[in-house]
Amino acid sequence: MVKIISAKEAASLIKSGESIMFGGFLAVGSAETIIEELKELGTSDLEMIVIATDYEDKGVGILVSNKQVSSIKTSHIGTNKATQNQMNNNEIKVDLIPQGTLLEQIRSAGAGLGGVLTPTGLGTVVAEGKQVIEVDGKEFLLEKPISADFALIRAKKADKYGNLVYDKTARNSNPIMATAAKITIAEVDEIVEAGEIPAEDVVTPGVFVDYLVLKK
Amino acid sequence: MVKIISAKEAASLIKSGESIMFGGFLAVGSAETIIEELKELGTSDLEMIVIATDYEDKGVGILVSNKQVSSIKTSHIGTNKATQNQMNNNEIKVDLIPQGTLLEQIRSAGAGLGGVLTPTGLGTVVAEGKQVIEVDGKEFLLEKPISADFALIRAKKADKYGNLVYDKTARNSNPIMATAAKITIAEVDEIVEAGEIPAEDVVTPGVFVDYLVLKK
Amino acid sequence: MEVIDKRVVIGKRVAQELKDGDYVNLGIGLPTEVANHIPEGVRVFFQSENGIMGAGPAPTEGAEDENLINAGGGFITAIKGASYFDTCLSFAIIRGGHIDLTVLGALQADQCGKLANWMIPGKMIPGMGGAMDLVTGSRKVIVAMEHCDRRGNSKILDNCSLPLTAKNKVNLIVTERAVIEVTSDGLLLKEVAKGYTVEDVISCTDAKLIISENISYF
Amino acid sequence: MEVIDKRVVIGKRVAQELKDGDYVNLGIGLPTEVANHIPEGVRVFFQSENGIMGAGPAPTEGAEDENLINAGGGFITAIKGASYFDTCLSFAIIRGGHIDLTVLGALQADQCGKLANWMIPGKMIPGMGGAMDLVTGSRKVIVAMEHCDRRGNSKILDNCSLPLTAKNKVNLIVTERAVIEVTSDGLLLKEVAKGYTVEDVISCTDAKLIISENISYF
Repeated sequence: MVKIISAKEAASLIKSGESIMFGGFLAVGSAETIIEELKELGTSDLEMIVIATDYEDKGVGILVSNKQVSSIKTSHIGTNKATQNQMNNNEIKVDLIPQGTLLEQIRSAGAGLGGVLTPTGLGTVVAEGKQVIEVDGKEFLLEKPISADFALIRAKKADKYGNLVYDKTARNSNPIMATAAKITIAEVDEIVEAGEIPAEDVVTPGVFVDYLVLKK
Repeated sequence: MVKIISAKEAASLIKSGESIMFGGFLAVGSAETIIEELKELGTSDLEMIVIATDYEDKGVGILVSNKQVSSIKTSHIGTNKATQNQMNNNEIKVDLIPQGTLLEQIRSAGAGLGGVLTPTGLGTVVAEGKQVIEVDGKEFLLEKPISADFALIRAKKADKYGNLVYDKTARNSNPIMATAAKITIAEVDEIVEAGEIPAEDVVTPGVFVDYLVLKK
Repeated sequence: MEVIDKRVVIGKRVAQELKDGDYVNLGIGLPTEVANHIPEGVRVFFQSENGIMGAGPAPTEGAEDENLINAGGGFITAIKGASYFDTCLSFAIIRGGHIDLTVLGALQADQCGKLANWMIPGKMIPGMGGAMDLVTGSRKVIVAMEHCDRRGNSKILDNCSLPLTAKNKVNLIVTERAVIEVTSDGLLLKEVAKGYTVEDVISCTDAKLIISENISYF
Repeated sequence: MEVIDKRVVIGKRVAQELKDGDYVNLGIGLPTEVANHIPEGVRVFFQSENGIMGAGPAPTEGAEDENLINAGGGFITAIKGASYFDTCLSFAIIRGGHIDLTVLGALQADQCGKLANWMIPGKMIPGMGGAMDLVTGSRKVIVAMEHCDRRGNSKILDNCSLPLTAKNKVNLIVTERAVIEVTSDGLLLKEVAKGYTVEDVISCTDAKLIISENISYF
């Protein structure tokens, strides 16, 4: 059952060298408070999985700028020069993955699948080293699941069973990442009693959520 | 853009021999009115894709009882003796598919994937004739996409752009099937103006919906 | 023992396996009895694979909602804090290892921990429904079934003769006569129901049983 | 011609391709100009791949919502009848062929209809973001870009030299000087912008062009 903890406690659960999926896109829908605590703690050598590395001083970019990250799986680093510089200096390993593929790989892990076949990336550098599988005369790339030790996600509201709803485009990768980590921590603006979120409106059922953190 | 038509017009779009995904489970969340019109029209030789064949006199079972169906992809026929009898008499071809697999196959078609790898069915008759693919030392079955000419789904409410919301467990397979057919027709209890369904609450975006039918 | 009594004995014993906070899927038929015997102080969440987490008890007569059913087609209610989702997400929850415990009925279970529960060739083919995914994906699987079939033949065999539901192992077999754990060495008889002896269980079980040194009675 | 004027010329011409009821994805940068020139009587739905269908124009100053942005990170509004969804469903919409038209910028396009738009090795590697999925999955793809780069070199080549975005073909290339259709025979010059001649376009284009017998001017 879901437990309510502080942002500092949440950050303390994560050890150096562990992998983290960060919900959010361009610092919208990010678990800001927990990210700040991670910066404070200085947890290092993190493996980051995120749609984009945001900005140097916002979102997950804060942890990149602070040199706490050793590898990143992402689809876009164009808004964050720190990522690009550290990549060019070989301080950080960056796997660039088409955004739709990255999300399907994360979903696969959460849904107990061994991967998916996608046409995206065929005939490009993305296909290098990957298995090509033909299905009914069409070729596809086999893309494997991506899971993580932690998912740090951000929602608008949670009830005490961990059911979550999101705000506008701050939903983004959060519902998918919530399914795919050993431990999922949701930073939320508000925690309400069970039953206060109508059952129809729940986007992420509490079964996926381990900890709730109230945003500062 | 979505068009509003009658149940009779909807049923008339479907020709004998075509394939139809039917949303619903045990006659809950079924496009009842359109199914009745299909019975009326006597469209025959239909290929049915459905989670379960419901009851002899309810849900999609009506079309089975009326001998309008030549093949079925489903996970369960235990509640409908007509399906079992016609199968035993070789009047109808039935592919039994694990429910989770069937839904992933439908999702794959809707999401432009070439299929998924699932552990479900390994070591059982389900695996017969299927490709086994090893990913990081674990075996999976390759399950291919399932699409259809039509998806007949049922929702609680639509707005004029085709955005849909569902009622309780009547949601079931409807949102997935809505994505995977050439033409998707939604039977709904109510049609409201655009904007009357809050953007956060939409479960099936109108982009997946071609026609709306008001339930009788 | 009457069928109804057997159900209660089995349901009560399986319910002892529930842990506070567990997410649980109860199969159709016999396993639903488990919900009537949840230990005090334990709160669990019941999933029904058609698309609800937080299924509640059957409604009182007249209060049924035609759009609120479980995977067996029976009317249910929803607890406060329940959620609805599509069946594809429901099976993502199941196959993805997010369900703590699945309780299923079976036609046969065997000494390797395999089970068969979805067809009798030439006789009855209801289909596997969600059973294959549930056995494949759940963290723990309990088979809850009568020890013998209607003709008195053991349903616990050396090897299932009917088509399998999954190659994955079940963890525990609970009948009205015994609790049997599936171990890497084989079937371990751990508990015997009151009114039966270890010898009774051995004599009505086709599969080879390892007998625990500390048999308890339930 | 000023950059701003080029954008307007390109945006206006691409907008002529919009059909009533189309679901459209406009890439980052130049393609967003298209939204300012939607023909009268045409209603289209704009998707932004982070998770909205029904994106509306930028908000007035002070009315920005920090949780409502497009794929370029810019503040947007939502039209009446918009919907929000997660990014995975957003790409299911894209890859699944549910988007009628995608308009993307490019670094290069070639006579085979291939395009390159996500990296310049050793110089700039922003990443592909959603571009590979958009080109792979959309029913129709238009490249909207300036005809030449800042040094005056043609961006329309016999073969792209930069890493490709997809092996799928784009359908149409629209620049401030020309409208070029990708056909199975090669690049077909169909329209020339006012102020330019067919010869102007040929001379500033590296790729071989087939000249339509009915050139029109836009």
